[in-house]
Amino acid sequence: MSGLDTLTREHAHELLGDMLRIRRMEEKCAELYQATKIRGFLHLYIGEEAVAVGAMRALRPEDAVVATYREHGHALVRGVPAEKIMAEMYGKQEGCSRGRGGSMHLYDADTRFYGGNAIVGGGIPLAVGMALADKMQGRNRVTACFFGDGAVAEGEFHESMNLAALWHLPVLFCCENNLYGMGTAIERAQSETRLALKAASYRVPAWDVDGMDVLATEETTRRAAEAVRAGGGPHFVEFRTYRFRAHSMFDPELYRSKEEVATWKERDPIELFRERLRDAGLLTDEEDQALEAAAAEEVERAEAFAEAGTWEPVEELERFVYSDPVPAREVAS
Amino acid sequence: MSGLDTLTREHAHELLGDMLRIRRMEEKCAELYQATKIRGFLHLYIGEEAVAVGAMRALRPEDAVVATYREHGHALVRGVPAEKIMAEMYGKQEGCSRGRGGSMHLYDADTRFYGGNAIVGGGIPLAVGMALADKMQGRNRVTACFFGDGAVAEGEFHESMNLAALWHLPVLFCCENNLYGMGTAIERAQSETRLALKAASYRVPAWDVDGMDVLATEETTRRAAEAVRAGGGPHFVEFRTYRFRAHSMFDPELYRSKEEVATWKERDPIELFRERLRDAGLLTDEEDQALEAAAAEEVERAEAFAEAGTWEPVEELERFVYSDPVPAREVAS
Amino acid sequence: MTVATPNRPPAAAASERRTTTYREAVREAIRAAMRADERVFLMGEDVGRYGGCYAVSMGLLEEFGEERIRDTPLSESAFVGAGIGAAMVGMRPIVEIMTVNFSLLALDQILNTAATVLHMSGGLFNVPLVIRIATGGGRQLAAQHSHSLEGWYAHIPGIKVLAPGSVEDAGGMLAPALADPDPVLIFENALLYNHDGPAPDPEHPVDIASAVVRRPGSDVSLFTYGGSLHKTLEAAETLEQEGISAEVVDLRVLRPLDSETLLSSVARTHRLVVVDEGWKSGGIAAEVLARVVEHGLYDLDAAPERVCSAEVPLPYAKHMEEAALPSAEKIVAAARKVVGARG
Amino acid sequence: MTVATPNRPPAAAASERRTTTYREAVREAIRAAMRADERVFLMGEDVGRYGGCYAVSMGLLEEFGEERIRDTPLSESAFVGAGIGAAMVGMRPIVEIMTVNFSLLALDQILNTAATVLHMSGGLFNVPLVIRIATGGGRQLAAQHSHSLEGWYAHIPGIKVLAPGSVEDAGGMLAPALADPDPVLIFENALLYNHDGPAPDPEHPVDIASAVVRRPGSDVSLFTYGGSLHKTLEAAETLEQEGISAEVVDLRVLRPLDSETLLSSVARTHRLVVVDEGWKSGGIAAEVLARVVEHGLYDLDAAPERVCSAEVPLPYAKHMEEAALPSAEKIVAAARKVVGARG
Ligand SMILES: Cc1ncc(C[n+]2csc(CCOP(=O)(O)OP(=O)(O)O)c2C)c(N)n1
Ligand SMILES: Cc1ncc(C[n+]2csc(CCOP(=O)(O)OP(=O)(O)O)c2C)c(N)n1
Ligand SMILES: [Mg+2]
Ligand SMILES: [Mg+2]
Repeated sequence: MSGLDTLTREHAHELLGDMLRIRRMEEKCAELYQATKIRGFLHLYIGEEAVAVGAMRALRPEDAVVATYREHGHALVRGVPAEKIMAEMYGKQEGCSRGRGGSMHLYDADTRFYGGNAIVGGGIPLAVGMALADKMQGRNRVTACFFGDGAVAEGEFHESMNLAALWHLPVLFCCENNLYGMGTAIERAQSETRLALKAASYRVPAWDVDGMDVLATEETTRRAAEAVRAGGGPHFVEFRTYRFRAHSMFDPELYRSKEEVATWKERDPIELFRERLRDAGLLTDEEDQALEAAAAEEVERAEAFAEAGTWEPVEELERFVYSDPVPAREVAS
Repeated sequence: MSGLDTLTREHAHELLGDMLRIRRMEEKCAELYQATKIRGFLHLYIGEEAVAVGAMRALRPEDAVVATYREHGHALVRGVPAEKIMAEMYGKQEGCSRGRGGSMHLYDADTRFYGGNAIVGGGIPLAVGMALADKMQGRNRVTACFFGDGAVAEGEFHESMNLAALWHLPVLFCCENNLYGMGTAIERAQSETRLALKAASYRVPAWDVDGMDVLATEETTRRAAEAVRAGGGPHFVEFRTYRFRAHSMFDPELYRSKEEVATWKERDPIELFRERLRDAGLLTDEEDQALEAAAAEEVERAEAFAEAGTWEPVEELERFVYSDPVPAREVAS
Repeated sequence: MTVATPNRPPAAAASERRTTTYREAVREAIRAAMRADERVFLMGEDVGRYGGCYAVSMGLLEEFGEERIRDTPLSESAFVGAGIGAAMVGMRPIVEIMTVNFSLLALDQILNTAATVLHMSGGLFNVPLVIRIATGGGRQLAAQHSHSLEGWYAHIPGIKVLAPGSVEDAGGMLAPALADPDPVLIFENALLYNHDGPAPDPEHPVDIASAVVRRPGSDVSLFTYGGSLHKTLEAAETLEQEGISAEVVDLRVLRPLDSETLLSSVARTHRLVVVDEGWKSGGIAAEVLARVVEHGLYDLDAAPERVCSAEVPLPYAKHMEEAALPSAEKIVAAARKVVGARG
Repeated sequence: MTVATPNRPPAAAASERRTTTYREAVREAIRAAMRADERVFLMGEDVGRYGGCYAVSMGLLEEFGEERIRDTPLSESAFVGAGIGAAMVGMRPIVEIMTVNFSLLALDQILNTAATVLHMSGGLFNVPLVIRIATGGGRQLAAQHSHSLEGWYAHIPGIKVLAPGSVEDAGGMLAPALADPDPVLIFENALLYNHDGPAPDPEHPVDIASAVVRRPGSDVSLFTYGGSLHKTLEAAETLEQEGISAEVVDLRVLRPLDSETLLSSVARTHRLVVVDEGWKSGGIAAEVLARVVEHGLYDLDAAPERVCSAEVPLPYAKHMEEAALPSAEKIVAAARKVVGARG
């Protein structure tokens, strides 16, 4: 575990607070799913919060983020307003994707958040292309691409790693290894489970890190991101983490034991960090409660906003199949 | 270079003879292409003969072979009659694929030759499936899959390596690294050009060998094939070779220098082996001439057979889109 | 008026048979096929331990073991290609692709190899492969999980494309598909998995060559298949009450298309509506209209209509998705229009 | 009789313009676009050092360098996806896919992302990407290099599909495609690369929204595009000598289809033959017939005909391949048939 020596109180509280924001928002999402306010597929990130929270802090506003369908946490800590995220899950037009994408397809231009991609591995080539554009236009930006252990089996992962390395592109490959791809354990999906070795076969520097330790994820991602920013070409970080909840709301979880889940829950990234901060005298009960209160308040605001949201008129159904006569907004080049 | 110590005269002559058979047949093909007897794309194997000749000797009749569009040599030394190969290139119905496949799609059931695949990388998953069938049915057979250095960039290579290793399947991956994929040098296509390292990232044992030394290709392939046959799971062999001719008949070869080609031609697998046999007293002028004569005679026979061949009636055009009422022949399971 | 039916002995009347669900019917068909033939195996993502994304294969791992109920990594192109290879050397694989959108990752193997190798090899190597693919919208899964590409796949020579809309067909089509020497794609509309209906009759395997009249009628023909079958039957009921007698024909087999049954229906009713959950332009409905105008132009008393999905990536929001999909109301409206049109 | 033409000032009469080849026209268009806009770059297999599989980009590497004339490894899915990503953040990539059969490896990126992201993101991110794909048969390249899938691609909402059949369009369509904010696929029939004709007129960019009447006529409409355009014009000549006046309409834009121009031609001639090198079932010709029967049923005096490729993987042998492809003779025979048919 990375040390607390240099950690400021403020920084510590931000990290804990962000993890709590994700946790509380997603607990609410699960509740709202049962209440049928949210529909379709809902993939919760609960248990993995330290990854997105640590990683996002290593990125700058001008960087780009490409994520998967398990991206609520990434969107939230990247800066997409909770209101817009929740409204999206409600299918309201005030949602970040107008209610057209739902849980799996969160998009946001202000924070350069490029989805919300629900084809496993499908977002990886996009990240390569964004990094290529930056390189060709001489912009010093990083494109961070999140994907799971399951995605590593897809051909697109392989083709993209090779392209990024061959062309020395500023891509930060963030592999969230939660040990399962849906119901398939990594040992049943990968002949070589040490994913860092994959990166090596493309000459891509690889790091692996305890994904339950938010200080470690932040520090590792920052080093990797700086290496990319410094012109070091693509880097790969494997975050070792675990999904506490079912894959989606339809998953009976036949493929793993209650004991295994329980053991991992003992390494809950939030509780671990909370304890460490308390022990180090960096967190008082009051401060803790304040963070919880802030998270709760944000969730409430988000829910109220979503509830108050409106439905996109069906007349708009065919709008944006192609751009409006005035081209759709583009991220500044 | 592998030694001659254990090499019998007969064995030596077979190897040299087979290389000559390929060389002479393809020289004729080039001639017939100019004479417009052969059309479409024609990819010559000239310069790479030691790979197919050495590798095929390591296989048994019950094994399967999956090759690419540059497969004349593989088909010939695997045992597909030269007549049927040449007739195929003429588009005659006496051809091994009825004249429907041409140069890129040679097929033969008797020798378990499964193409002739012209989608780069497309044959690799097939080989995995054939090996899976053998494993499930308890047949101790090897499926040898040939592909080029260019194919290594395709996602299907990656997915297939993983599947074969994960399921411990009897696949022999034979990578013919001739340093170019069409006009693209391997350094411009692969971030890591030591292809054996790719295999390692799937836990697949890898070997590399001088593809210009027919004794080395035979010995290496035999060891690898035996390891597969012994239940060792998939193995990977990289054959370092070079294409003496253009990629296809349309290639102006702007991407490599005459000097480079000339240097490689000094390592012509046929001349190298011929010299070694002479020096070792394993080849007399008479024997050499006899081998040349046999090769020439075979080519003549093949050409005559193709010339005498007939055109498939156009009424048959739609036949075999689906199997005839009596199912099309299958290779015995 | 004669009702076109597949020419085989009539199956035991549906009423005499137990009811089951579409999901159960598929599962039982897989089970029966695997018991009957050791060359048959099921391969795909999460078909084993997870029990199948839509719980179709739940319980099969326990009976047949992991060799024959084979979980795969996320490698659509390679495991579909592996199914092709295994089929070429004597196995009878059933490959499951979780959702039709993901099948695009395997389309090279399906079109360039599975559909092609028999013809390209001059008849040497056939590919007795079955690929099952979940398809269709209506579940708020948005634009990367909801499309209906089965009609689009029907463009490809060398494969057969089945789209069971009834529980009987869902279960009954697998055995003949496995018996077929060539690649057969079976598209299962995921919304149907919970539907129940009469179980397949083992004595009378479904034929996979013909369309079938689900409901005879005389004023207008409603052609459809798969997920739209029930909406169309519902529309026919409504039309009945308005005194419009609608004939509902279930295409069932999208390739090869059973033109004969379709043309004979139009020859009886002289009016046509085609209902298809796929996108309109260039979908299966277009092919149906093309065949009718080529071979039955003078049978038409009115311009035919297509009720298809709006040409949009399916949106998440319920009201927007519903607006994009065919519905009984839309079918009724289209039928009224063609019946009302000048004759 | 009025001839439908794109509503734009008439281009300089072809006669006044220099002639060039289809290949040259495409190359010059790429060159011009790259000189005009530094965001434009060309990416694909062997577009650089090799000069392009069909020599289209020969010489461009020397002028623009390897950053902008970018050779890629064999990774269709990744480099097409990279093109999408680059387009989303401000570049204007031209991605070349060597042969349409290989494009299937990238279809997931094309359909699930390029065609979808704008709608799925609620209008936030558009994809100004151009993909050039060589298509078509007739070169004895057999079943994995010869198909014509452009009409099939036209099924996909969110993309535009162009199929230039003339030298002018081959060169003239690139600039408007690059100016388009959404993904545009341009299918170049490889047999046309050596054709020559009047060069594009920079003053009058080709519009990429409408079909165009290539030859006015009054007895029968012949609709076609791309590689079949010249066969169809040849057929029209032959028919002329038989006293049959054939109107040849070049679809040019397969998505969105210009129904108006097509329907107005049929309204004039009352007879229709659609010529398309794609497979017949479910191809673009089916969509054309469907629109005509939906909107122009009473304009038809005879059942229309489709002249398409035989539904087979294209064989290598010349005589077999020719038997599988549309030809002037087949078009003439079909036209005679529809003209002879009862009115
Ligand atoms: C190409 C593709 N194949 C299959 C699926 C279905 N699917 C959705 S998530 C998932 C598991 C992905 O696992 P992983 O990449 O480890 O991400 P995680 O869900 O564990 O975060 C699967 C199989 C899909 N969405 N896309
Ligand atoms: C999927 C696919 N992409 C592109 C091509 C065009 N093509 C044919 S051969 C070739 C180069 C392949 O190189 P390699 O794998 O090294 O084999 P080699 O020709 O050197 O034997 C290319 C790009 C193809 N046939 N298939
Ligand atoms: Mg995972
Ligand atoms: Mg090579």
